[in-house]
Amino acid sequence: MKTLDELRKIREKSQQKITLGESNNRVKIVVGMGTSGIALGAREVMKAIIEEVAIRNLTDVIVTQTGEKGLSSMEPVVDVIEDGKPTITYGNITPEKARKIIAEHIVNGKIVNDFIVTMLN
Amino acid sequence: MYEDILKKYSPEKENLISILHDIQNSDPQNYVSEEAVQEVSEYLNVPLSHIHGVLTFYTMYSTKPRGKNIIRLCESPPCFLKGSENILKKLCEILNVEVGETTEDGIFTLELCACLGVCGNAPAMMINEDVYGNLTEKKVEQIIIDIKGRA
Amino acid sequence: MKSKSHIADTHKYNFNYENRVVLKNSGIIDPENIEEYIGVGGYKAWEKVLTQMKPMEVVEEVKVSGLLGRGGAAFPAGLKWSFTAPLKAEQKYIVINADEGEPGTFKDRLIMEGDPHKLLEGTMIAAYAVGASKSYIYIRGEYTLCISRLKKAIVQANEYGILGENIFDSGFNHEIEIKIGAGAYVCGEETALIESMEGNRGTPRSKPPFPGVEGAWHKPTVVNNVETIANVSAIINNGADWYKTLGVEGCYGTKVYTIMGDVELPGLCEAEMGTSLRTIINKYGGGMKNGKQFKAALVGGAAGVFLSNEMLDVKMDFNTLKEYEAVLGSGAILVMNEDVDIVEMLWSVIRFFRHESCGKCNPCSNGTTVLYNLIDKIRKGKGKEADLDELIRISEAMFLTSFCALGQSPLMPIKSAINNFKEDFLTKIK
Amino acid sequence: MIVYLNGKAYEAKPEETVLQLALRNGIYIPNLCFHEKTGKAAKCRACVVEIEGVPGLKTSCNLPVTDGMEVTTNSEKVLQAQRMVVDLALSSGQHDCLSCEQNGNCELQDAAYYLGIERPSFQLYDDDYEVDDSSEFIRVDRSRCISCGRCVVGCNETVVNEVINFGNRGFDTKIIFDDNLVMGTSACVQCGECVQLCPVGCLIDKRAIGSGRTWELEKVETVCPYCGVGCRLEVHIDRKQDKIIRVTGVEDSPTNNGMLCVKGRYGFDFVNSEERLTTPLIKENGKFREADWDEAIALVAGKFSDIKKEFGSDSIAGLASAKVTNEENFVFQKLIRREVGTNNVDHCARL
Repeated sequence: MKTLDELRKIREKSQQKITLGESNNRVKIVVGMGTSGIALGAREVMKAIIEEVAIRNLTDVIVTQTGEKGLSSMEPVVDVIEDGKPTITYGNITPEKARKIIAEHIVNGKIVNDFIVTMLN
Repeated sequence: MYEDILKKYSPEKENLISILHDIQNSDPQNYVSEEAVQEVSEYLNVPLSHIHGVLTFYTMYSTKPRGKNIIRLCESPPCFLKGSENILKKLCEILNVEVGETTEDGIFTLELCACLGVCGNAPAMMINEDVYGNLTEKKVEQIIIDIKGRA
Repeated sequence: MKSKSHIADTHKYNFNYENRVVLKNSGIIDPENIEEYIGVGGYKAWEKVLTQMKPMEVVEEVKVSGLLGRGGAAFPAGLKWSFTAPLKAEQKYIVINADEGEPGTFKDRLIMEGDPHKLLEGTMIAAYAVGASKSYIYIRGEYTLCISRLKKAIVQANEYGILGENIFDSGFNHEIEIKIGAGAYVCGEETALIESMEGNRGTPRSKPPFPGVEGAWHKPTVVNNVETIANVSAIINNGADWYKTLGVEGCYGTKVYTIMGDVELPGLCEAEMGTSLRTIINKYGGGMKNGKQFKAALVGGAAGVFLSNEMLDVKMDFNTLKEYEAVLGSGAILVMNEDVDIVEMLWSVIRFFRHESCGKCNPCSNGTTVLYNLIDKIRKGKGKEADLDELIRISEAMFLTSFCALGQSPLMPIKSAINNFKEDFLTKIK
Repeated sequence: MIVYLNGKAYEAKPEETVLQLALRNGIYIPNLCFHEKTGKAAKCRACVVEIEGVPGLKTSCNLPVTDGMEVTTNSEKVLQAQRMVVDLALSSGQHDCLSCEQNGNCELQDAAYYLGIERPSFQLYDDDYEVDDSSEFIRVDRSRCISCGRCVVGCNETVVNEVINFGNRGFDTKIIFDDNLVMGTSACVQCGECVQLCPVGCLIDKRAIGSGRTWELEKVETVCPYCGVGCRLEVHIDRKQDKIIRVTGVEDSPTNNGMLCVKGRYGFDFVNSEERLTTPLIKENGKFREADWDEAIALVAGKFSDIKKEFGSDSIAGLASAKVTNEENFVFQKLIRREVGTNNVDHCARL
């Protein structure tokens, strides 16, 4: 049970979390886990990302899920969010592609052009 | 026999549809048996004929034993446009069944269904609770092989 | 896929986030984490109505916004609420129609999977407005992910005290329960849905009495579609005047159009009411797949219309389409290219109706079978030209006499297919 | 309140529907699913009419009358729609009137006749329905079912036996018994309410089949001879054979409202039974001989008087049959109490 004040505090706090503001996380990876995404392998993609992050011991990376953006033909979809940089949305991701994104984009800071669906400031 | 399911619900008719879902899901042959109908009828104090009427109205239920895995291929216009008929042909061929039938090994029952709401990835089908999209003849063959391997 | 490189080159698929109202958070926040919803301003509108507004003010705000029901019938939501709100009854209900079954429609699924709390918030506001202490969300059984996400969301909302007894000391109590369908298109009809919720065969009831006066368990019941309700929190937060800046005169706000078929990028877009078919296909659907020519679009699902290229620039909103004897329905847009045979598509549409007719009334259950037999004959090359008139004559009689909208629906696709694509039929007949 | 039907004014009762008003005034509107007892189902859709100022057509069976309402029941638009609706119903099954028991008493036949439909326009019937002959008194021929729902409402809400419901969906909708059993093994008690409500030849009195055309039978109203409830019934008699063909309940009877039990409706075989006694018999030297009533009554009265004189009134007791009416029972207890002089009187209280 929360009071209205507590609710407002949660609102402020989580607002910052989404933009990575105060947290120690450098990168947020978001996997689209709607029915279409899952139907085309989002669960496997999510698994691969979590594994890869663990193997590489990337402590400043947080992995979460979201629903569908609506571009069914590009599922599974993965967002990479970094503070101060455009949010990159990758599409048609497979576990292999996901590992490549971690290796190139997350670790080396090189955006994987071939998989990009859109880039948003 | 079904007490564990029944006791989760208050004995009111409004719970009938959920109860029937649970009973069907708990049955290895994916159907609602006569014994179950009898027990539900007594628990909810609802006539047998009412339960049978409900069971046969909704397409997700079966009053006959089915396979372990229910394949429900969408045949609605968006999937039809994207070639669901060919997928159906392929499924019938590799499973060696007609629509509504269960494979000899009891692993699959092939059914058709109305729109599953994944039309952006048509043609689509559901196997049990999992949705599969952008189906091709090759892809369904692989899906069937994979599930058979797990069976 | 040829298209991929094209997209990657520009790095710009238009997700259209800036125009989104109901899908603002879907695909962005974690739907299983209430704090993320709260973080993007969620439950602000709920706080506002509880602390600053009287129920009738909420009804009024929604009424003024002109919000139309998004289930297909486009009935003004505020007006619907205003029938039930003043009624004195020991119990009233809100029922959310999440039985999205119109072929080609998956907007409600995205809302429920991607932003379940938005639906809950809208539901609670509706409940507060009409004075309902209990709401039901009726979800089709096939939408398993929606069911589990909404169940989680309800548990979280209860834990946070957003739902439950005496919410934030306002004295208002509310409970939300999920009801599950089991495979029946007709349950999208509000009275059939109520029957199903009560544990019966999902066949429609006579109207009047309308559910707003006598609905679930004979109590006043407001039935709203998911997309309709998903608009409510934004209207409360930003006001009816803001809402009316979106869309076109008489049809305000955005519409979620689902776009599929022979386009490069099938999926869904939320755009202002009145966006043209051409824009939807080209801007959001990525254009025609493999450079093929556009031939037809089935708009509004199976109960919709086959539109030809003459309609590409017509505004896609409820009122404008009505002027053209067309419908927007659920907003589903199935695009067909030059290779598609409309006879085959109509056959598929009629087969759908035959399968989904509930069997309650005679003209629909027998009529859909007669229609199917006729179109099947034409499809197999055994038809004659008079059969086309017969299709229209029978579906017109069904329109006039059927119990509910299901039996009235085949007329639209049949008439539009035959009128706009007669050549396809004549080729089969020859 | 005044309601106009085809331009003519009629006085309407506030609670009634347009169909009720029309039928009450002898204006026929085709209708297949409506029945006073099972109510306004609005399922068959044959009763559509036009209302001035209202777009489209409305079913009259569930349309309440309003003051000044102008109803048209016979415009070309209405008749055309009714024709299609009835044609569809007629096309949906095997409605071959020639051999149908319901011929002459069939509401579908009446509607088709009124609308001038000679034969069904569509071929919808596929003959995979088997006639269910499993029960004692009722034949179920689903090929003639038009899914009007009267039997379902009758079974569940009027007699509350809760045996019949609809099964399946759409065109395949059919009536089912219990968990889809044949009628004979279901919990059906053969009260025959469904038969009485069926507007067509789907539910039929089995023993009446082929034994007499409805228009050749004389209908005689009487009171049920079984228990003391006093259900009013109508006996359908073939005078040529002097035989009861069927029994139906009288719909406007306040005692039974058309309902009967299995005995009242089907237990009439005793009437023509070979074993039925129609003359009194007197046993002499261990053998029965026929007698007339005067002789028999005189003999019994004499014997009773002797017994009463010798052993006292209380040595005699009277036991009446539950088959007789209350009035007859009253007379009987008077006889025992006043003439015999004892309170030893009872009633078998069951059949």
